[in-house]
Amino acid sequence: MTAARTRVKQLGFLQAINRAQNEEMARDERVILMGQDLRANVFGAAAGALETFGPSRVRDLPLAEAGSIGVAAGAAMAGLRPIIDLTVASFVFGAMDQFVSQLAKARYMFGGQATLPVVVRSALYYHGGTAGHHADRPYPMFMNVPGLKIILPSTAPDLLGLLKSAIRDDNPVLCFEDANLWGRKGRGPIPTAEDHLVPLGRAAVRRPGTDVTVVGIGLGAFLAEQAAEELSADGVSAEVIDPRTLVPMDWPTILESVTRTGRLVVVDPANRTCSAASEIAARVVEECFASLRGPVIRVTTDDTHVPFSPALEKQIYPNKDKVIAAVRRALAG
Amino acid sequence: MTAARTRVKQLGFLQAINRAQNEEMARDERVILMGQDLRANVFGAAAGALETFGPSRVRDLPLAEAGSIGVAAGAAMAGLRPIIDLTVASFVFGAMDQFVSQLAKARYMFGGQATLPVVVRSALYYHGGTAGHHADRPYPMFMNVPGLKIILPSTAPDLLGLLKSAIRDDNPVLCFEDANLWGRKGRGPIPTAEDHLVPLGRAAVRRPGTDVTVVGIGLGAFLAEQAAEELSADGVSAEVIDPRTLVPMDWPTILESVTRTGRLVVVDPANRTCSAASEIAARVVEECFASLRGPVIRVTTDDTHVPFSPALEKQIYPNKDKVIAAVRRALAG
Amino acid sequence: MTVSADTGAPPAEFSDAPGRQLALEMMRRMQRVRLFEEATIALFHAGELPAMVHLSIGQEAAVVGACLATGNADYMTGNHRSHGHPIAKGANLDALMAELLGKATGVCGGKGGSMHLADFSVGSLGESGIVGSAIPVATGAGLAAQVRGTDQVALCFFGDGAASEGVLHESMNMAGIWKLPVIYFCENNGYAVSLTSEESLSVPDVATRAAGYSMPGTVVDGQDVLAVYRATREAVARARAGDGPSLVEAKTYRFHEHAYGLVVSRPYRDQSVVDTWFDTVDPVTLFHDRLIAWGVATEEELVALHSSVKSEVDEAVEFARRSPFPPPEAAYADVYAPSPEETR
Amino acid sequence: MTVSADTGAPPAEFSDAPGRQLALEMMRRMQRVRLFEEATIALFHAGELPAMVHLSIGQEAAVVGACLATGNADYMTGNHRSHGHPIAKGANLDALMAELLGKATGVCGGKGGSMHLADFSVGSLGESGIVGSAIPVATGAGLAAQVRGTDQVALCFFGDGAASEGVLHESMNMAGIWKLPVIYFCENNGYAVSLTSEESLSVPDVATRAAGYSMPGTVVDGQDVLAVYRATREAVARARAGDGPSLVEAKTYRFHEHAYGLVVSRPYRDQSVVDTWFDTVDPVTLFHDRLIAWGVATEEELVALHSSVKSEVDEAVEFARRSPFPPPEAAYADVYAPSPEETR
Ligand SMILES: Cc1ncc(C[n+]2csc(CCOP(=O)(O)OP(=O)(O)O)c2C)c(N)n1
Ligand SMILES: Cc1ncc(C[n+]2csc(CCOP(=O)(O)OP(=O)(O)O)c2C)c(N)n1
Ligand SMILES: [Mg+2]
Ligand SMILES: [Mg+2]
Repeated sequence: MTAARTRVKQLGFLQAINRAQNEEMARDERVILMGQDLRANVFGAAAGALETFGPSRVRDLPLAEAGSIGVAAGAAMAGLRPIIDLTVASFVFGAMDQFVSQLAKARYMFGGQATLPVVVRSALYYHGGTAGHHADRPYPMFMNVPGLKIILPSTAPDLLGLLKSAIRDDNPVLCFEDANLWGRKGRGPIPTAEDHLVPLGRAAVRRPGTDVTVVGIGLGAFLAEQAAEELSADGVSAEVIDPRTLVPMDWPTILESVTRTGRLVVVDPANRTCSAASEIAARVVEECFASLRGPVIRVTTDDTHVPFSPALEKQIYPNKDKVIAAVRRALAG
Repeated sequence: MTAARTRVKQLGFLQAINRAQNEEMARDERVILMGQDLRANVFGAAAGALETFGPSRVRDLPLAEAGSIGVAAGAAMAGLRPIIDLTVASFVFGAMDQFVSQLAKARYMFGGQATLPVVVRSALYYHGGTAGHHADRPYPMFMNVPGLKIILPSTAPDLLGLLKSAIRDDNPVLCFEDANLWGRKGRGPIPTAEDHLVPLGRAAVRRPGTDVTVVGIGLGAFLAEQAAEELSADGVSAEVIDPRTLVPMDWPTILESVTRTGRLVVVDPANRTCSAASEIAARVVEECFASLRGPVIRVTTDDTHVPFSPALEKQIYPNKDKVIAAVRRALAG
Repeated sequence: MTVSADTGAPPAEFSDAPGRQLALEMMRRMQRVRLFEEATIALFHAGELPAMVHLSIGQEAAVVGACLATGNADYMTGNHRSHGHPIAKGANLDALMAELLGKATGVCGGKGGSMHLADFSVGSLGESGIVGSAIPVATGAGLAAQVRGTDQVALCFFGDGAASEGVLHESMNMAGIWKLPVIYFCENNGYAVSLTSEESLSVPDVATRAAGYSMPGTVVDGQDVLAVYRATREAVARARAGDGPSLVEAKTYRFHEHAYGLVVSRPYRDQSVVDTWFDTVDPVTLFHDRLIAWGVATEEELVALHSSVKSEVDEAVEFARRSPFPPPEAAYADVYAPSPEETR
Repeated sequence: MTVSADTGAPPAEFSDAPGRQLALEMMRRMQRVRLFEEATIALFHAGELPAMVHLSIGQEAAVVGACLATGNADYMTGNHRSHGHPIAKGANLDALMAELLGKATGVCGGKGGSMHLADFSVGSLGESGIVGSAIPVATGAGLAAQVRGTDQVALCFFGDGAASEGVLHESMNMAGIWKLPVIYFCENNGYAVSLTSEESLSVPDVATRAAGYSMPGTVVDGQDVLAVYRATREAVARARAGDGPSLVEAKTYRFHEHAYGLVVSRPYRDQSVVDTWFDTVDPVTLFHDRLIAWGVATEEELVALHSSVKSEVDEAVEFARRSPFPPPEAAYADVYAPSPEETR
């Protein structure tokens, strides 16, 4: 892996987004892109969009989160396929009613008349001194809402492929991008396929193993790989699974793995209580109890808000050592 | 129980709310009450408030959920203790940013300078043909947000006592009221104590048992009791626990029980994925694995929206038979 | 606000044959709303309604005047007081009535119910039980029309209570900056449940707020179907011309309780005044009298129209009654649209 | 909008001894904002700032004029561009600077940081990194003053970008119906990051929207501290008299990039014009020149004032630097307030 990195040209996260958006906008004129500061490309993922697709299909949004998501829902119901760039995931809360009452429910409540192909992108912007108002990881809230799909890729090629699939999907899809992967961590070789698609709902087995299953979400997938590497030196064989899509979750892959290994650790950057990790743990104990040979351990962010001070922040998140400790507890239990 | 009901005068749910609010407003002039249609007392829990405490402390809110919660946060930071009656829990979504960014975070982010004694009441209005826009049970979303306390009483005396404690608590407390208990189900003898207080964070063991622990939330607590009654005829001894407070959860009581029984079923009216039931299952398998003798089974509402048709609605919720089936699965596993 | 019946020559709109047709269509749609809702009252008393209904009786001129100023290809969203909107937009009554009874043949397959009607075939993109929540949805439909370059408009119904919701502001601002073809149509019936509009609105007329978004705001007599039609048609013309959104506020009355059958123990409006409304400000009677005074229709024609609508409604009730309930598995359908990337 | 320095007699506000004090206090607070932020720029370049900062440089007259029109007992909330607000409200610089460095002695114990300053001791109830989100909070503080029957007011800072958020509408409506003592103060600096206010606002002046809530709306030259002070004082007087809320819009400039150090590849404003601002519309220089022209202060006095503020800021930087970081367990404190009903 490390050796390969120096040889193969790598895809950046922002490039992945940019390529997915531009390819799909070129492919389907119903796709439009709206977000803050797109024309000035402040976040870096909108390069070329305005020039190529024009001001009707590429719009800068005023600050109005609820209105923006509702407008996307209405535009979708009237035939467009909007991509909304909400920039930071902490800004989703202002739009929650529109997510729940309109985007998620309209199709069902209207008996299938409505189709809502909307993609909403936002970055998980934790770990970087942005403090409590910019560092949320709110995807578990949305997992509690039927009708929404959720992707959370951990590599740039997956982001490219999943985002393209999301834009083609006829359902509302929330795309959460872990900003900690924007740098070196999340890169991978640039897909050569013209149409690099990763289907929604399929996990990736990042590393096969036999002693314990480690499911890692977002940055958690990388921490799981790092931990697995280190554990292998001690003779522990960890299987690392990156779900990539949280709704629909790839239960068959996860359950099959735990049935084999009998042990499970889940690494999830969300707040602990009612996290994605909680759901995975609950489902596994419900369905694989007979195979379980140790406790299911969650490695999550502690249930606190994100403190500003660099002296305080990092400790609250999952890290490699916490994952290793969790694996040892799972093996001991 | 059934016999007692005919003898002892019972407390209604709306009376419990009314009494809690009026007693606490009389006790502390900083307590104010704001909500929709309070003066006309459309929902029935505001009787006498306007007459007793006057229009400055009892206000009808315009339709503005975000503004209402934010106003409550600001009023609290400036010394009042607001109670906000949001009426139906499906209306919380419009205020989500204010719940998360202001109510839940302000104290922490300002280093303890702010105190936010706000109570927000809303009814879980499912099971009654109100369809998708009025039947949400969104408390698991809020469990994912540190800084909020959450109560969900299942009897009228508990509602009285918990709501009074909530009003006296210096933290934001969300009070969810299961509307299915407004009728006969949730009654209990009228507390005679002048100051009937139930502390936050203490579960109630509704029925002791030895074979399986059944944790039931809201209406789920009643279903658990009914199921336990029926199971006892078959010689199954089920311990029924009603957490009453979801944050902070009374983990010691739950974990101690499961350690004894080795089996757990959780009955939760929320949508299944990332439900309170998921959290309880995850925590138990993490901490009591060695004692567990069967799978932890969740009995929740299915992951769908609430359909309007009476032909469709009831099947999606937990019911007594589903609880009994779950207990049998837990015992068999 | 009582309007005395005009006499003499009919207004320009109704003076030729197509105009006469238009006038009769206005009456027909108002009667459809009125009689449909009277039928739901009967169903309520017969214990056949699975849930409460919010009636538009008294507000027919507002909804019909607004909807008839748009075409079938135009979009519309509304709120919990939802029957009038799709009916005025031209929806089939059978499927609406079946929806109210939760039947499989309902316009939403029985899954929406009274507060959440939608009939995409006539541009009705759905009503919202969450007050105010569909306002940006209509705005987005307007955006779609603009991006696709059609001349469609979106009509957005909301109440005086909903006017306090933040999404109205966000939506009107977006429509303003992008000059979207949206008509924000406020049915100001004076109340949000028990709260008077004077108490919930910090300004006498919602229409005043239009100036804050550089759009025209008009107050119109909501009991006068022609006045509403004219004001809305002007807004529609403006929208189709690419000149952007408008706000039309119809001052109207809700003749029944907030939801039919709801009992509010403490009175919040003067019942003796309410009781006069059917005689003084009933939009159906007012229009009936004018049509005759103008010579646009005869009493006989109007009686015939009434009874033809009556049978249509009766048939809708029968259709709804004899329709089957949806099968249990329908509760789990349409949570998601099918897609190539379905999970295994 | 360049304002030439007046000459001749000083304005009434500054003509007596207390007035002179007021004038100097205005200058002192503007300098405190300016020099505090220049210090943060230096810290940024020295790599000592843990995160980006949003500077109020160019907007000092707006924030100081507004804050000085209120008293210490009055409430205030603000936004991400947060340093100027508490400084202008009179907060201690040491604790603010320590907060920016994430130190235990910071005004929020190092847990808020640059975007989330709060100093309850001077009525600063906190800034919000979520744009617009603190607007109802200020409104609620106004409600508390009204319920408690004090004569306090709440000053609510927000930007031209935030003016598109729905909570502004909801808040202004509530303040309007209840006549709350709130001053909605818009710092219109022309941009929300890269979006111009012309593009994000459907109306030229945010102040126009005040009419939609029956409150006065005033546009004021935000580079003129006295003009801002006057407009705000009028709004404050109105609020204290029980006459309700006002909206004051100060047209101002953000001299630096949205966040200091942020690089926006595609230019959205004309840098050659931006470069002239320090010479043409710098509120500190403008006020400096006027004070001298009016004879309210001498050059020497102003130089002395500047250097006294400079040392205060230097000391704040030193204080912040030598302060300890909070202990790790502080990350888990103050999630909840202590209460008798704590869990076991
Ligand atoms: C967000 C939200 N808050 C509260 C309610 C409860 N509610 C239903 S209708 C209504 C009044 C709405 O008033 P208005 O908008 O004037 O419509 P009207 O009922 O008068 O037609 C209220 C408060 C709701 N459905 N949604
Ligand atoms: C709800 C929300 N959306 C988006 C952002 C990102 N953001 C931060 S500041 C800003 C611009 C705000 O503009 P304005 O209100 O005019 O304040 P200014 O920065 O000009 O002082 C944006 C979009 C945010 N912090 N919060
Ligand atoms: Mg109304
Ligand atoms: Mg700005």
